[in-house]
Amino acid sequence: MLLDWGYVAVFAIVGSGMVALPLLVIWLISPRSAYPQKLETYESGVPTIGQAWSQFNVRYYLFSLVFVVFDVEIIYLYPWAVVARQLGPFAFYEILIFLVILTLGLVYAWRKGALEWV
Amino acid sequence: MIGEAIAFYMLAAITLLSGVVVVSSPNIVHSAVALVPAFLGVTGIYILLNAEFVAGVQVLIYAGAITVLILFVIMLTEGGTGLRLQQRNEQGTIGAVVAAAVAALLIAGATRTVWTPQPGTLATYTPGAIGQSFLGTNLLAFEGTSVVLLVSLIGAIIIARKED
Amino acid sequence: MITLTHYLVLSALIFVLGLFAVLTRRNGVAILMGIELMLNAANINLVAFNKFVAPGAMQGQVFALIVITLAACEAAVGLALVLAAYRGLETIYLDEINLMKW
Amino acid sequence: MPWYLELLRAIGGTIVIFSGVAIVAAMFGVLLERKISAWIHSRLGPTHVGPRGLLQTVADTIKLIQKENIVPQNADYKIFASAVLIVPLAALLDYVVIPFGQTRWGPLIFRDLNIGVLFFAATSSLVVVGILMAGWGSNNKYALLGGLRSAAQMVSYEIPMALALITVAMLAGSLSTVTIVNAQSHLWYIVAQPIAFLIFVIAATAEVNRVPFDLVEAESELVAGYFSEYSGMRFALFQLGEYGEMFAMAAMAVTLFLGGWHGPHLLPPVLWFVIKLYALIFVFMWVRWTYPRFRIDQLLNFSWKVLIPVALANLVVTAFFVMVVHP
Repeated sequence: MLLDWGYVAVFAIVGSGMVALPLLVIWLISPRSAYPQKLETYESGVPTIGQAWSQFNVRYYLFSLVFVVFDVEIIYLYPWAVVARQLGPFAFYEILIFLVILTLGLVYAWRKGALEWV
Repeated sequence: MIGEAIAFYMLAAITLLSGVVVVSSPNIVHSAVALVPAFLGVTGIYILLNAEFVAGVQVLIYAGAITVLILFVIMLTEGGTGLRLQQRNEQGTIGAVVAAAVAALLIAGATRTVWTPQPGTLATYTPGAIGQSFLGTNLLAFEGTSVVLLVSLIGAIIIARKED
Repeated sequence: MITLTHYLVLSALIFVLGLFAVLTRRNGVAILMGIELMLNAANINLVAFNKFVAPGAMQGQVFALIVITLAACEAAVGLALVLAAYRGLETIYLDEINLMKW
Repeated sequence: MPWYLELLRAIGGTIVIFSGVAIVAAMFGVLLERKISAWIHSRLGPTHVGPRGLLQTVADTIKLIQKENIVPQNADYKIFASAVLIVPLAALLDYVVIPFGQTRWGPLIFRDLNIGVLFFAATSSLVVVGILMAGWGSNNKYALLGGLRSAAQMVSYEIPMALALITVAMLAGSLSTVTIVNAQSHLWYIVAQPIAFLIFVIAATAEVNRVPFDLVEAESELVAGYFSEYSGMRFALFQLGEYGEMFAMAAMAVTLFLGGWHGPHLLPPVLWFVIKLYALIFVFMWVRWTYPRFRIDQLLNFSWKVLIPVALANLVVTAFFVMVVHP
């Protein structure tokens, strides 16, 4: 099993090298002629106003919040799924309770308008 | 064996170095981004410990979900506008002393205790073993987590929503 | 040869990094990041004990999964609190949130 | 096998997969897209470089190599530069668990991991972090807005996609992709699970930000979305990430639902895999040039209020059949 992951580690390390290689090549050969107007932030051709790093709307947070909770729910379904066949009917009702409780969360988020883009 | 040692020290170095960036970077976004290699290093540690499934979950939840949540909140609150504010409170020295003391205590405890291993072998197929465990012995904890998730979802929505 | 002690020392160091962040950071989000690091350290311990001390059991990994779940819940609720504080008090620096202090 | 042979094998496999994806997915994929769009628009598409324009993307790549790499003055250089590495790497890590075919010595796969399907879900979720970094690091309003939109969209569609993956994993009783393909030697899962297949394909389209879910790169609103500020080779690497991810999603759909390398014995297994892969890619491109774009509220509603409830119901019904009716 560790051998499998050794392969994955080699893939990640060699892969980062292969992604970085073209960047190195262009760092060596690409032309450089920077002047202030070129280094400005692109804003459809008009002079840039202020920074982009400002405050955004909270609605993005509500979606990622519901996402995190459901993502965590899903990790419990993976180990259940692989043994589902061996477990038999009783485990089905166990998992049904689990899913129903979490569906209540989805229903709550829906009714409270956390899933509305306003 | 040698390979395991090399992997362990590399992963430990990655985790600790990015942990130091998380803790010390004056730029909050850099801290949040440095969490990703720290979490991935811990993932590698899990794999060395034969906990494949936990490793997968670590990437999915920590690196893929919690980091995104943290980045969202940074962008929704101060974004880059707080870059030049002081990030550290006046407890820097005393915090370092406390942290060093706790570290000394934990390391002393870990190195001096003799752990006696129990007989048995690790499960070869972790997802299956964990599934068996969740729907058998640990059923109550399994159903309990669903309630915890529901409650935290409701609580977080109530707190984060605009009052109207 | 990597033994249990190696993993315990590593996890102690990660834990201490998180603790230092919690003690000294002013930014609420940074404090939550410190807590995440501490929870990760705890998870390393759980999984390491599972492998080295009780290899026949599954409890260590199961507990690690539950800790990951709680970490996600904690992040969701904690960050919601940070957002609410930002909306009400216009700061996420916790030492400036001192309305209830005297 | 001695360890250095294993190491050489791993390095060789990595190089083959990376160059394969770069050439087949990114370079040929872009050409295919331009040709198909031209065909749908009744145009000719690129014709000048090489026979029938076949070398167009090669020329484009050479052009991009010569371009200057511009880093905007206001950008956060560290994050701006590292986002370029994360996005293609996370997309290419998906290929570790994709079985391309069957040979005499076993399945043709980089490594058959025990948690294959979970590995796929985990690595593709890393792309979101890269995109947020690109958006924030550029310090450009279009890029940041595109990055935030993209992240909100991708996380929303990760859930139905994972539910579809789990449904298949339950039928096969394993998370390993090779086992899943082998379980389909008699019956492809698209027959048993048409709803899960539809959910997977829709979610995959949204995950790779393609029309009708492309408001991340809605040219008329957000220029080029999160990679507005990237130029030259960095831009090319984002394209590699995007097309690599699209081919990975299509390959995963083939693996999970279309029987992977299985097919009548007229053709070798690898060829069957490639045929199915390109059929699915053609569908993606066909959809792209046929449908208009969703609005963002429609897009998020569709995931949370249609796909997730349907996927959950599908999962429960499948579980009922697997666990209660035919235990």
